[in-house]
Amino acid sequence: MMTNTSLLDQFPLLKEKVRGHRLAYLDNAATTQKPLPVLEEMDRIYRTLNANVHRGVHTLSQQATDAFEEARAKVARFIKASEPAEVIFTKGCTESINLVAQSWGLANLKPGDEILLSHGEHHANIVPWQLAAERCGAVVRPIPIFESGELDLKALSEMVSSKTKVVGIKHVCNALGTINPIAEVVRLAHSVGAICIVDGAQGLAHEPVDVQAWGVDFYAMSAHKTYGPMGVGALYGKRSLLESMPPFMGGGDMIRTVSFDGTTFNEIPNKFEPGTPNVPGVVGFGAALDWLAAFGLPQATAIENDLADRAAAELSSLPGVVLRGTASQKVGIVSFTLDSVHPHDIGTILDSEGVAVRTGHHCCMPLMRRLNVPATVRASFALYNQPEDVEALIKGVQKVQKIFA
Amino acid sequence: MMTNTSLLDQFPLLKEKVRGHRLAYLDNAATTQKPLPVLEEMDRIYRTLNANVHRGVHTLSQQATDAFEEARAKVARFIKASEPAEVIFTKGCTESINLVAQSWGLANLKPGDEILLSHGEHHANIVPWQLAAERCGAVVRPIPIFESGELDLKALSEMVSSKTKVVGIKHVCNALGTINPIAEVVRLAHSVGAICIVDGAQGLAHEPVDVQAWGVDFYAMSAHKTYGPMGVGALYGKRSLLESMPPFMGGGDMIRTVSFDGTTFNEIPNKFEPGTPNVPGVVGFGAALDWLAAFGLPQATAIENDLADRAAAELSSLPGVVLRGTASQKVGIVSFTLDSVHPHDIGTILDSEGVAVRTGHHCCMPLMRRLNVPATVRASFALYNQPEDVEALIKGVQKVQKIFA
Amino acid sequence: MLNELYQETILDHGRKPRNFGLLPMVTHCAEGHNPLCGDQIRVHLLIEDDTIQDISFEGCGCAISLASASLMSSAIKGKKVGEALGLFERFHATVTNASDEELGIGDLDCLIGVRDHANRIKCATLAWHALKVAVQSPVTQSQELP
Amino acid sequence: MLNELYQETILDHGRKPRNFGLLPMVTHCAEGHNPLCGDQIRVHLLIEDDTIQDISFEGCGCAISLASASLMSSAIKGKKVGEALGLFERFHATVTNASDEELGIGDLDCLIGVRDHANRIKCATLAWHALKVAVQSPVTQSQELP
Ligand SMILES: Cc1ncc(COP(=O)(O)O)c(C=O)c1O
Ligand SMILES: Cc1ncc(COP(=O)(O)O)c(C=O)c1O
Repeated sequence: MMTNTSLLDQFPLLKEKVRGHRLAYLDNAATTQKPLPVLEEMDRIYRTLNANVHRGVHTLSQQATDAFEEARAKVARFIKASEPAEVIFTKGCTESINLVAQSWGLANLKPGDEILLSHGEHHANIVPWQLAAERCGAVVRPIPIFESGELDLKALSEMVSSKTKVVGIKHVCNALGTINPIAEVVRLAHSVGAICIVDGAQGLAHEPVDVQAWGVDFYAMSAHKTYGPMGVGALYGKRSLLESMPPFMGGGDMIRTVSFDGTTFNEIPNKFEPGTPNVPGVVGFGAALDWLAAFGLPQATAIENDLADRAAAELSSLPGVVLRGTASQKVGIVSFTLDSVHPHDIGTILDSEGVAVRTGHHCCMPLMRRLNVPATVRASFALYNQPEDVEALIKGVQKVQKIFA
Repeated sequence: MMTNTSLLDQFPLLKEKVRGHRLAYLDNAATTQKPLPVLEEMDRIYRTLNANVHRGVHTLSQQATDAFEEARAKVARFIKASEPAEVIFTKGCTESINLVAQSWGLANLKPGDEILLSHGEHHANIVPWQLAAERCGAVVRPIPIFESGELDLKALSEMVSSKTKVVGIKHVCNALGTINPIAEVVRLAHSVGAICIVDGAQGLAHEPVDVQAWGVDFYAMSAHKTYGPMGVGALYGKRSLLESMPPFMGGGDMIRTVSFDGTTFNEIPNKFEPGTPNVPGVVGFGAALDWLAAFGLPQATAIENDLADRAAAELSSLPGVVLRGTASQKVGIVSFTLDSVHPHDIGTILDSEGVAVRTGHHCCMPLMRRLNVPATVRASFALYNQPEDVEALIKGVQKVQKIFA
Repeated sequence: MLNELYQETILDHGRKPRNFGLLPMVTHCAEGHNPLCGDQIRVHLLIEDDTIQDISFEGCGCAISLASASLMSSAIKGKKVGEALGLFERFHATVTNASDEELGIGDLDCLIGVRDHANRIKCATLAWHALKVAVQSPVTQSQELP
Repeated sequence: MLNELYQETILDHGRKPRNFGLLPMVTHCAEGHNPLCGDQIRVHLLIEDDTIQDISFEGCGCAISLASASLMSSAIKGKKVGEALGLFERFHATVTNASDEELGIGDLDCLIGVRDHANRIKCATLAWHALKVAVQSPVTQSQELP
């Protein structure tokens, strides 16, 4: 296995103690820690060129605008979009998906239209569509998944029809780690003229993204799950779609002219970015992608998968542990339950040992119901995790077993 | 005049040189600089308790949640809301207003209903209402203002009727500095059963806010105009209204239960805060309000008004200068035009002297048309500005006059 | 710290909750729900003469919420409604650190350890919240047999 | 730096723009708009034999955009359409720093100073953008007399 110990200097929090123990931060799917270069870049923006963008004639404003637009180009390159204007900055993946559901959705959905979402979707890719469907008389239907967490592609191929208008799928499952076959899903969606929206919240930091090769129509992202700051996300959309869509929110910068008799809108991406954007956050997002690319996505994945594999192997040898999500294509996420001990109790006991995991439904209630569990314990790995983190996790679970013996 | 020179140590950017000159930052209405205590507080969050909120069973997540909710309480106290749950965090004032227009608006507006907005509103408090009105068949009508920038209260009292559903007004005008008579506007709105939404973007940092005393229904804010970070804002709403409103965006945390058969929503404020929030940003917002309160709002206003008064007096003694916005109640904003020189050219020449001002329509195109100017030059003051900034402004305008003589 | 939370009493009540199941006769009932961990607790009451003559609960949840429901049911059976609600107030104050008072009622004190786990306070109070709603929610005949 | 931008030639063209107003005969026309400063420039063309026989512009704007429109109109009057568009490409490359070439055409070079003011490049190219749209926008009789 490759070593990444020297990295820890870039993550001050990972050296802190929690409840008297070395912190084993295994809640990376909730949010990753941010490396110092990203924090320092944001601080630099605030300290040396803090200004509003686009609207200013003065030097600071121009510098801020340049930094902001450079970050847009970085995101576009990272996901292989054909041009920066196809990247809209938002406050997070959730807003990105809501933008599509409300702007594209309300303009295009008609009574009887179908929105197909995988049964495993995060609430962020279910609820916005339910809200839009309710307004338009469209219907939301789940695409079946297997117990392993894998999508039932055959079922999807039988579900798609001329009624299908949207197919929604997450790139990577936050609860189980499954990597979904995006290219195939896009192909099936397009075969009936539907759009395909991919929830990339868990994909960006762990899997290569190529929106053009896949032909995906929308790809939604969060910076904070990709070593970047909180409060920033992005939406990739194909130019032709974005251009055809009405604005989502109204305000400054998204307009060309405003009068009480009528208003005309700006071009993309500005049409979808009203108001003062989060300049340091967006620049921090760009810095995080640079940092990740410099580390190397394949290296990161190798580290994460290795640790997750070890954890899975050791956990499954413990009595009563059931691993949840056993797809063949997975990122470094290990979800499990323990016979007769509620995940929440496991979480508290692990916390008391310095092990930070997530327990609960992971914002995937329909998936939990599909798996017939109220909740799971999830350990999710990032490129800075260490073998000691796995050891602490295993020791913690053994302690749970002792307490509840 | 009180002195505030020692403050400058807290604002590193104000000591930088721009185009070889000392920076005179007079674009504070666009965004203020952020004091070091605010930057350091955000950095502290990232370095010591970076975690997702609300959903975590582990210690870091709990600490992050506590810090986040404490900031909510700070905002509530600052604007004198009756409880923290009436404060919804958004990405900025623009999103806050869109939330109201789309959630309250689409649920309550009917064909023929009237939305009355002051002729001076920022696009952020016009366009969202136009978008909502178009969907609902409602009508947006401008409330006349005087050449001075003051609202024509008499006209408003004659316009309100049983058709009026919304009255929108900015607390303080970003283009001219006018302080609007909020209590009176609320009274007129309520007299016909309409709600009153106040755009507080320019109010929060300069004028005392008392949402309960005014009885205002919604008050929208941006942190970045109040010495806080970019990418964060808030919406105050009365509990009864917020509770009656459908969600704006869907996703994690805003739900109680999700299934493909139907979804139930969480209580306020969570109902309106789907997805991972900007924890460090929100905490930074709270820190900025603490910092401002410690400095003292009356002290801040005294400094700003004194500088603005000097600037206005000196400018108006220059040939060809016309001051725009001459209301009796004003914050420290000076807007002006110069006979036969376009504001954009003035801005470029001032920039070359290190003076950062805003030139343009200030996202108030209807107001510009009302004043019959294409644009103005705006110098907006903050509590850290110095007499030298006024001197640089005046010298710069004199230089413009020499070049264009 | 942790040992204080997962004590034998709690583990025991969590494993073998008292008063679990349905009641032959119910006058009041309500459900509490904690979306964070998916806990769901339904409290059934038989209130006569302003007194909780009988109580039971159903549901699923973590050890803390089940133990708390079990401990609550044992503590308030036979008490006046007002007394039971007063006890909730004291219990709430204690687990949220608002009060230092020991409760001295049944085994309720063994839940005090939840203080150090702010994110578990909802678990420890879920059944109590359901109780509070239940005493104001008389059931009609049709609701009794759903 | 600044002196390079606000030179006498620019100030002169800004104050007294050449070819300002309407034309007796127009074959093509289009409008450019810069929302940042509210500049609005309408370019009128008389194109015959693929040649810009006559040109005028109207509008309001800052000194840079007016001077640029005026300088453009002087530079391209009498030129082939293709030549004029080629000139725009070279002009654009020069003011955006993509090229170091001097243009050597009329007084166009005096706008080079805009390089150091990235936020003014739109002003300096507004009329040119309108020109580019105009050559593809033939006017009908009814459009001629609005
Ligand atoms: C009066 C007014 N309203 C609304 C806004 C929009 O605020 P933001 O851009 O922070 O969303 C601004 C700032 O540009 C403003 O000055
Ligand atoms: C798969 C998935 N989709 C969407 C989201 C929502 O992202 P955010 O909370 O950053 O908006 C998350 C994160 O919780 C996620 O894991």
